[in-house]
Amino acid sequence: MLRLVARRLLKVIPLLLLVTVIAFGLLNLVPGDPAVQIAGEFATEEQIEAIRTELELDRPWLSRYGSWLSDAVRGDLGDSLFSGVSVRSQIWDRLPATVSLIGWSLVLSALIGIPAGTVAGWREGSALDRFLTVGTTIGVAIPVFVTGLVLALVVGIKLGWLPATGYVGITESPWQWARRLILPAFALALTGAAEIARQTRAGVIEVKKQDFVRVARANGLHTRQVLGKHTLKNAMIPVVTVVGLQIGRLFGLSVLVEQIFNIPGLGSRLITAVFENDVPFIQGTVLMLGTVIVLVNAGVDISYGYFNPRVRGS
Amino acid sequence: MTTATPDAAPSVGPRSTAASRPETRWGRFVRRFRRQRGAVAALAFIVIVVVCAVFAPWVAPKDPIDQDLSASLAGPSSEYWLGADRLGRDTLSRLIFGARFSLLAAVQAVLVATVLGVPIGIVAGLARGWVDAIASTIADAVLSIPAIVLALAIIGVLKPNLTNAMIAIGIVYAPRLFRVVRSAAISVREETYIEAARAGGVGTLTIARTHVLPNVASPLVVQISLALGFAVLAEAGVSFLGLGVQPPDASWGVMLGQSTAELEDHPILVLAPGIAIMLAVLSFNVLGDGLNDSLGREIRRE
Amino acid sequence: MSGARPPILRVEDVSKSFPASRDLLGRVTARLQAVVGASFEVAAGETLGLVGESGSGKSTLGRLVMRLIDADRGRIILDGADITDADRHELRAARRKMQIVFQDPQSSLDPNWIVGDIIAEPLRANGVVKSERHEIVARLLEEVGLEPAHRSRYAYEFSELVVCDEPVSALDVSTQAQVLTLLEQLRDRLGLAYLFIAHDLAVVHHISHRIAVMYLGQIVEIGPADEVYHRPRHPYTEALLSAIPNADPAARRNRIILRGEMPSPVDPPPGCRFQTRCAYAMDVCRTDEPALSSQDGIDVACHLHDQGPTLSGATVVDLAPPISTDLDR
Amino acid sequence: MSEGRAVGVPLLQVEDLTVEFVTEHGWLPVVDGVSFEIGRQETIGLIGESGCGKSVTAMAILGLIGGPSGRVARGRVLLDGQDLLVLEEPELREVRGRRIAMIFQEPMTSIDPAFTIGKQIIEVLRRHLPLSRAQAKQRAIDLLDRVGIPDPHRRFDDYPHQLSGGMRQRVLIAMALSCEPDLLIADEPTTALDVTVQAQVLELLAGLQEELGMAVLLVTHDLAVVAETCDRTIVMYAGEVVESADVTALFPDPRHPYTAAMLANLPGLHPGEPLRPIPGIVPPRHALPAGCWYSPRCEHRTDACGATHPQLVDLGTRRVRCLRADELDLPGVGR
Repeated sequence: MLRLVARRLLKVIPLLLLVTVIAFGLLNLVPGDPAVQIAGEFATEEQIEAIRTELELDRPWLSRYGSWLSDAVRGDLGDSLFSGVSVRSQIWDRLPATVSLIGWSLVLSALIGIPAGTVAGWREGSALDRFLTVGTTIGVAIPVFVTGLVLALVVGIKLGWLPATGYVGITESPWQWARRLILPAFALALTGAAEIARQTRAGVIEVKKQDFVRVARANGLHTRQVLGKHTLKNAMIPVVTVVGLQIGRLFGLSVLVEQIFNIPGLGSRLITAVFENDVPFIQGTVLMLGTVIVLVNAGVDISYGYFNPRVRGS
Repeated sequence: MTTATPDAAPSVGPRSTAASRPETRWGRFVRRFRRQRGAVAALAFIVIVVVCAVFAPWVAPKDPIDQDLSASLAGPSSEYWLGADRLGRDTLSRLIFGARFSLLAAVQAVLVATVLGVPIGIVAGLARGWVDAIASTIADAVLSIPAIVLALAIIGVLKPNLTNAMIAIGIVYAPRLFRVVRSAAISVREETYIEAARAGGVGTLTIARTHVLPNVASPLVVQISLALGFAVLAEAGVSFLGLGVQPPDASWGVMLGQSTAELEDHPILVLAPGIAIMLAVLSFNVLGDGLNDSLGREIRRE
Repeated sequence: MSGARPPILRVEDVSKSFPASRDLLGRVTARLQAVVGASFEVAAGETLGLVGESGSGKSTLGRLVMRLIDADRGRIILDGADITDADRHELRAARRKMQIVFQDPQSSLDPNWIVGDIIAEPLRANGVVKSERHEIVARLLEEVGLEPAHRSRYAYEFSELVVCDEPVSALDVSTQAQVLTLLEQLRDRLGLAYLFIAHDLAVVHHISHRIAVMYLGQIVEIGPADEVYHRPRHPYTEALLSAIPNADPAARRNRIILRGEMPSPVDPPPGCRFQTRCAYAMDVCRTDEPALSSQDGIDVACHLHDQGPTLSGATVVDLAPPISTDLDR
Repeated sequence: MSEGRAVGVPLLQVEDLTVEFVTEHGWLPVVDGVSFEIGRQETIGLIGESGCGKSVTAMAILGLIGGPSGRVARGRVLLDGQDLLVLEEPELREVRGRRIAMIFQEPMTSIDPAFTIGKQIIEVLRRHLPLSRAQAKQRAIDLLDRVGIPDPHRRFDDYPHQLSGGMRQRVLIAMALSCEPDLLIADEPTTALDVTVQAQVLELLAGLQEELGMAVLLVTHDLAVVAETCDRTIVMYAGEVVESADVTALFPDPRHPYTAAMLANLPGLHPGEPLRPIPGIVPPRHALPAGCWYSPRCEHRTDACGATHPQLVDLGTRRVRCLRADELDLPGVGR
């Protein structure tokens, strides 16, 4: 098990390095003189010069990357081009809302997706399975902003059960924090739940076909016993992977959901940054999210050790 | 040799002597695909949307950017089947023209993803070793960054317009195609018939062309269908945020984004493009699943 | 087989090991000895059967001969030409003279290929047009009543040596008989030589002129098929033969049942590799590794033939029954 | 009871068992009107080639056919006179593992890789017997010892991947025999094993059968294994029983041409003679020939064989499904 952890962590290093290259390399996608492009059409010569100095565009690529990387490792992601505020503090300010949203929706999607997928897989071909399969197929296809808008309209505005928009920090009022996150988290969770349900169903069906399930049945074990212990533990391996991947997807989709529900998270800040060509902020966000997800996936791989003794090794 | 009775060779069932030719690959695909009603319906829907998009000027009842303020926010009627938006533009016509942008954008993105992902995937899968290690690590790194975030970042440093948005989405999707193609190439490489062919003195390039490509083709077709669904969805998201198609042109995502203010009183303006997006994505996904089931190896039971 | 013609295949002292475990930095910490010092010859038109249980190294030996993997040591000589270090170009020429047939009928048949293409492929690869031999093959397939799915696997019209790696082990009795018969007919009409690798001694005896028996990577006995089958010289051969079930219910008999399991090829026992399970094991067997020695055209690697109550080439069956076979319990 | 030796009331009676599966051509029978009996402590060999329906028959006895693609269309499976096919799932579970146990072909995949073997044996034991955890563990270790697993205390905590194929099959046997069933169904139990390991496992099974006094239904394609281990043999072809008799009668003197042809296909039985392969393949269910289903491949067929589908005729000591069973003199083994 320790070997597995060590081996997996060794793989993380080149991956993280590449993430930094991608994040930094974004600037080099800018056609022509980045400073001119970023400053925009109506910029003065001074403004362009200021951007050039800020981004140190006169130095060679590799040396700029080196100093950017060494800053980043120490947690310094540079300053926003327009406000001049440090990127790190901006991300730090916005992170709680986004993390709350994603945490909630991850829990919700697992709570909906895993039972639905298990039932559908175990009763493969039944009316319930067909219903759930159609449901998840549609669930994957509905754009998250449509679900979000419809939820906000129906539950938030027409029924008035929950506040439709806005965000309150958990330290301010835990009650309001939870209430206001329900709708956006649910909107975000629906696609995730559909994906998890599909994977769980496929996993359960795969395991159901295994010889050892047949053996367990032939030995008179109860269906629930077979399902609960044998099928689920084995089917969890693909599901854990999906949950790991979901975190990345949820981060991405949270951009849209934050926009709709007016949540002051990382996503809505990122959109402003995109409109403003705020390259340091974009780089910082990409770097931060990439790092988090690389580490989450490494954790997921290591958790295979629990589900699959063969991976654990001797 | 004294096998059978000397008179006529026994013929049992569809025993293939030279007489009954084996079913062609295409024939087998068509037979299996037709059994899947959902996939057939999805394909039909996609064909209809494509036809509408291509012949939009003739199909659409009105000009999609023609404003008629007297019809502002008109409900569905015989003149405006799906109503009109705040500027009095016909929703149905905008939907039909919107299909052009949505589909074209999706195709662009998938093209970019294919050009990037497929050749590298085949090379990595066949070459293995350090080539594979490097390519796979790059793919993993790209996959570690949330698709929409990376797409937004690329758009952010380029310029917000449809082509840039789609290049970004293509880049983001490329690693997925890469992975599928690579693993198909690897699994083909390890089949014993490849070993048999190599033992038979067949060269590597010939093996790639005659064995690997046909085997990679099936999962690739499936993935491309799924990728189109992803791209339609991604384009809608990006345009919804105002970072894709620029007005007055309208894709479905733009229509949605522009109508959010109207959501409470005129939900049809949001629902119409929303449902269009959903049906398109659904169709590509269902088609992909159907292709997967009809292109895979046939499973026989005992 | 007559020794007048030079052998089509000569394998000299070939060994191969694989990394069995690695440390964190990827350095090999243990090696699995798959084949150890194997030597044999196959004459033109002859069938040499190679038997052994899983883990005996017989399939690895087949792949070594085909040069699908490279030997660590030893030489492989095909039709007088040393192909041990042949480059790709030379190998391509060599492979015109040898083909391999694999075990798994499902995956040996590329699902996307129509049968005709597969039969044609070696022809294309070798730049040869359809010939009389091709027609012979087609006719034989008809005669034996083989399905197209099986036809594809016998695409070696231009070979002189065919390595058959468990060609019938996954098949039903009747299909197995069809394929065996086809292989025999092809051999006799085309003058092919086979290296026939299988775990089933009855099948190997049926088709082979000579048989080599492998245990834990080593050839322990090699000789004419009838001799090996009816008068085994090596205790392992005797046990292997004894384990084969007999379809004649009247012939039910006491059999030698080997105790325990085959030791790991990563960590083989000292001395004779079979000593941990051998009913006749002597002290010398635990320390000294027996060498293959030849007597009357039969090679055996066993101390019973040179030490102790010496058998000197006689069959083990003549030896008094062992006191106990329960060595490992 | 007309065939074989009389062994009192049969333990298991299978009557007119017909199992169908969904195919491209609709529901088609894979097992078609199969009837046979198993006496107490008897060993029966059910032989046939892949696709003949032998494994499906075995699964159907335990009520393991079901789900969207398979169904038992008709027939009865009587265990001590009680029809298992009409039982509800909870009642069936009491039979499975307790009165009838089953072991399968693939020891490598038949044990759940995610749990230790000890846990899995205990699971079965505690399902059927009122044992405490400690008692169950002791009993499981005893069982492992009994099936010849060295060092059972240590092996108890092993995961399946740490055991060889032969060892896993022993574990599966331990699991199946944990409640001392009356009937063990062994579906190709040694097919995936090497011959020397096969010999070990067959010896173990024979010993345990004697010890526990159970009956065994051995499902296999290997005629030689049947000849060595069974009392009686049932030969299946294309979903039907074509011949059944005592092993000592069937092998030297087969009456059905298919049985004889299979024997003639065994290498090693007729030294120096070429094999005589059966031409063609088993007909698929949707394209069965007229008359006798074996007739197109049969070297003894007459015009009548292509016209009438023969019944399974009781000849006193055996049952045969062949129009010419009386007149043919077919070669067997050991004569």
